[in-house]
Amino acid sequence: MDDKNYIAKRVAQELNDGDVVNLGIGLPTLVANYIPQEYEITLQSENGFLGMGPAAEEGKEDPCLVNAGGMHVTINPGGVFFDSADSFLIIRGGHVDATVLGALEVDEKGNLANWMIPGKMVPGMGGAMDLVTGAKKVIVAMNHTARGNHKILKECTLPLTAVNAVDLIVTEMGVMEVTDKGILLTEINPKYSVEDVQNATGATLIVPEDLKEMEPQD
Amino acid sequence: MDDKNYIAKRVAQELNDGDVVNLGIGLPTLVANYIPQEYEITLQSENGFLGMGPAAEEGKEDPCLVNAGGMHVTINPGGVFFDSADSFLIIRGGHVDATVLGALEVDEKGNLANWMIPGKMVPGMGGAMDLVTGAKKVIVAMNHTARGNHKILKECTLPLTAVNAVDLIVTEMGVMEVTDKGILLTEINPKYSVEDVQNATGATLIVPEDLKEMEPQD
Amino acid sequence: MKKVVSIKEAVDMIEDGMSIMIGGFLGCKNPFKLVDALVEKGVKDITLIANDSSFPDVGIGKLIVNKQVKKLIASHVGTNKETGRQMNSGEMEVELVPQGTLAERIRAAGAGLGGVLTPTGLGTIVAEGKDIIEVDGKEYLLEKPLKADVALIVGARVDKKGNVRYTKATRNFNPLMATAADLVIVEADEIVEVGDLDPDDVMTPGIFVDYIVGGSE
Amino acid sequence: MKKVVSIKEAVDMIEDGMSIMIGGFLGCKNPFKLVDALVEKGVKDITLIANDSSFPDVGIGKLIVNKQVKKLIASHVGTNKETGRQMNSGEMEVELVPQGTLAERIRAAGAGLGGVLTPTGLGTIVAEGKDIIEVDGKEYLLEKPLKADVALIVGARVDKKGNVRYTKATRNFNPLMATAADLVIVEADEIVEVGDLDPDDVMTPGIFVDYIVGGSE
Repeated sequence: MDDKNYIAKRVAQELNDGDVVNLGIGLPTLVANYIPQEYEITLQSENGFLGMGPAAEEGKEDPCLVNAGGMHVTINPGGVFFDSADSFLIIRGGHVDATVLGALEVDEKGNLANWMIPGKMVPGMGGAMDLVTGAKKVIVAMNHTARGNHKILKECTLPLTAVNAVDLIVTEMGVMEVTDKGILLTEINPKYSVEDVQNATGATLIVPEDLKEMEPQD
Repeated sequence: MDDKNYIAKRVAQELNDGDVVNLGIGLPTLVANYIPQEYEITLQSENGFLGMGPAAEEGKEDPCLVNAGGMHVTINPGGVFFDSADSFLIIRGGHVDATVLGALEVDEKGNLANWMIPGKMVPGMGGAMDLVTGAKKVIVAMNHTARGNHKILKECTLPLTAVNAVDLIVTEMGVMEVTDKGILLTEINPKYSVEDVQNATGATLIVPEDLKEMEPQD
Repeated sequence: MKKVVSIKEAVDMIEDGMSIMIGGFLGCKNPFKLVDALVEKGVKDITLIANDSSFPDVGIGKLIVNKQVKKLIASHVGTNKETGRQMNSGEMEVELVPQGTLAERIRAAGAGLGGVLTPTGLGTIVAEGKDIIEVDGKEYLLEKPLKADVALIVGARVDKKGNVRYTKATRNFNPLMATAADLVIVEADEIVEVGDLDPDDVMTPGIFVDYIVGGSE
Repeated sequence: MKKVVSIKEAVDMIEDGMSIMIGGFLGCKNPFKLVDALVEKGVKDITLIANDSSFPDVGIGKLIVNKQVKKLIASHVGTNKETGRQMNSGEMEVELVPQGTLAERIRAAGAGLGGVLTPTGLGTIVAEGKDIIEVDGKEYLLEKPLKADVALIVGARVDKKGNVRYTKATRNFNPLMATAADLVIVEADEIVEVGDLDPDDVMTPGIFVDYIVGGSE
């Protein structure tokens, strides 16, 4: 299993039956593939609906039904469409149980940067700032490093998306909780040693005695 | 024609084709009877719809369709139902062209009191405060005096509904504009002299040279 | 997740001292069965949030007459004389809120906003003790969000996921209240299967609704 | 009152330098015919308010490519490289607004509210130069209402009074923008007779709509 799917699979375990979840574009979208069949999870799409289903089959795309990334998707029975004000009432108002999104940088205060690299890439924040501010649980799902550079830092260097917002970080190396005392490594991919993970991290990890192993990445 | 209908008929002349209008309970409701047939006026009911039609015929009342006074009414073709937030978006947002409502007191600053008599009658303001704040034109339709007591004053004595909100006052005695300089009597019921109207008014009226006569009250 | 419960199961979740929002406008219409069950159970010391206190013998008016309400937050109480009597005697606290402000305060709570900046009420006793915020030279009253422990709403067609469609003038405060309470119970005229409501036709998404009770059928 | 007009009549009302809100989300969907007519007419120095700048060859993306936009207010511009280029070169001013804040600022303008108190953006560059208001010990950013000279929206079924019903994910910013502009023009997939839409099914009341143009039929 490649890193992306390994991460997505582990993130899916964080979701609870009945949750309302918003999945970001890219890797986070893969999380949907690993939600247990028996769970009733409602996916929110911030452009204006609940009950998002899988991608539309080729030839069956509906031009009036895309997700927040512009991809043609479907809606499940019991889904609901609404406008952007209602969509962000849901998001900002704390009615989304979990949001999963990528990051350029995360730091030990739970600060998150994922919307711009000054002078280089300024796509805009879209719905991300509202999502990480409003969702009950903010899960960052990403590769541990970017071409060898640390992404998990003592302090973010890029413009922030939100302050003190991240609850959990899931990478191909491990699972980390953001706590008042710093970043707590709760699970580790057995492929890596604690030292490996620490070396790939720009903040000092807190390593508990009962550090658990993630499922092997085969 | 009794005073109430005489007032209502005159108020109706203030409305323009295409206007969105909110009529208060009581006398203001009668205004609907005098709107020219060829006019397309949309009545707003603050409990949640546009396109209010006449009262429901006996035996045809719909328990799910009442106006803001709890009376069974109808909705015209092209009418729309919505929730209370949208209803007051329309009202507060300046999308109502005119609101017609009664008053306990009005003063020469355009201040209005119509929602409570301390210790005696405190029905609550309902939607009145929003209506007089948000509507483009606020028309007070009422009897000129209350059992001989002045209702049009130099300064309101009762708790206010809104400050500097009233544009026009229509009574059985005349039509008055609230201006920066005070209350301008623009039309007079030919039954009364200017002295009569002034005596019935607790503020000094500005009487223009070209004071017009209202239609006779027959 | 079983959302459809009996009236008794629903009312068992509601305890003395709770704040309860109840949809409706002059009894058009309250969740009558739930309200009657609250009257029967005798839940007391309620903080009741509603547009009005209805009529003495209709819907939530009965909660007032039955002295179950400690505090009422409403825009209009003139149609229920008992409200006025208890207010004047000091038996019940009454906070009168302009109707549009009431709607927007509830929405703000549901939407995670810090408050409402409204021109309504400026220069009146409604403004007393409240902050005034100036924006681009114009003054606005800062009105705070309003939430509750429970919201009891009433829908015309409700599917088993809790998606609600209202009818005609009964929509009023219901969709707003559904967003602003910890526990939301909808009384349904008709309970339908998931998929029976077109996703464009739903007015309150089921994620806001915790329980459904059958109503007038 | 004749509300149905031709695309040409509609676009004739739009002049250089106006602020224009345009509904849609990544081109799903803009009022394509109106936008194409704006491109053809070459209206310039537009302040464009929209969720995003679409793709270079889709809907409002073309207005950017055609250099008709002086200032863009949007939440996301990553799908149109030309937007980034003009932003970096200084040819076009871009104000990036969090999506929920953008929606709420437009709604506030439509609703006569003085602004929006949101936690979104606190501690980020979005907060720079803006007032922070404390409510019950929590901080909120004061974001100002956003209105426009013109709103161009797109509806699925529109009756001749201008009542609009949207379909699926195309609703997005359209209903909000309809409330916040001096001139509102809706491009309709289908124009129907007054009375053809159930009053419960209308999503934007016709009082907000000044003109209707036929769309994709």
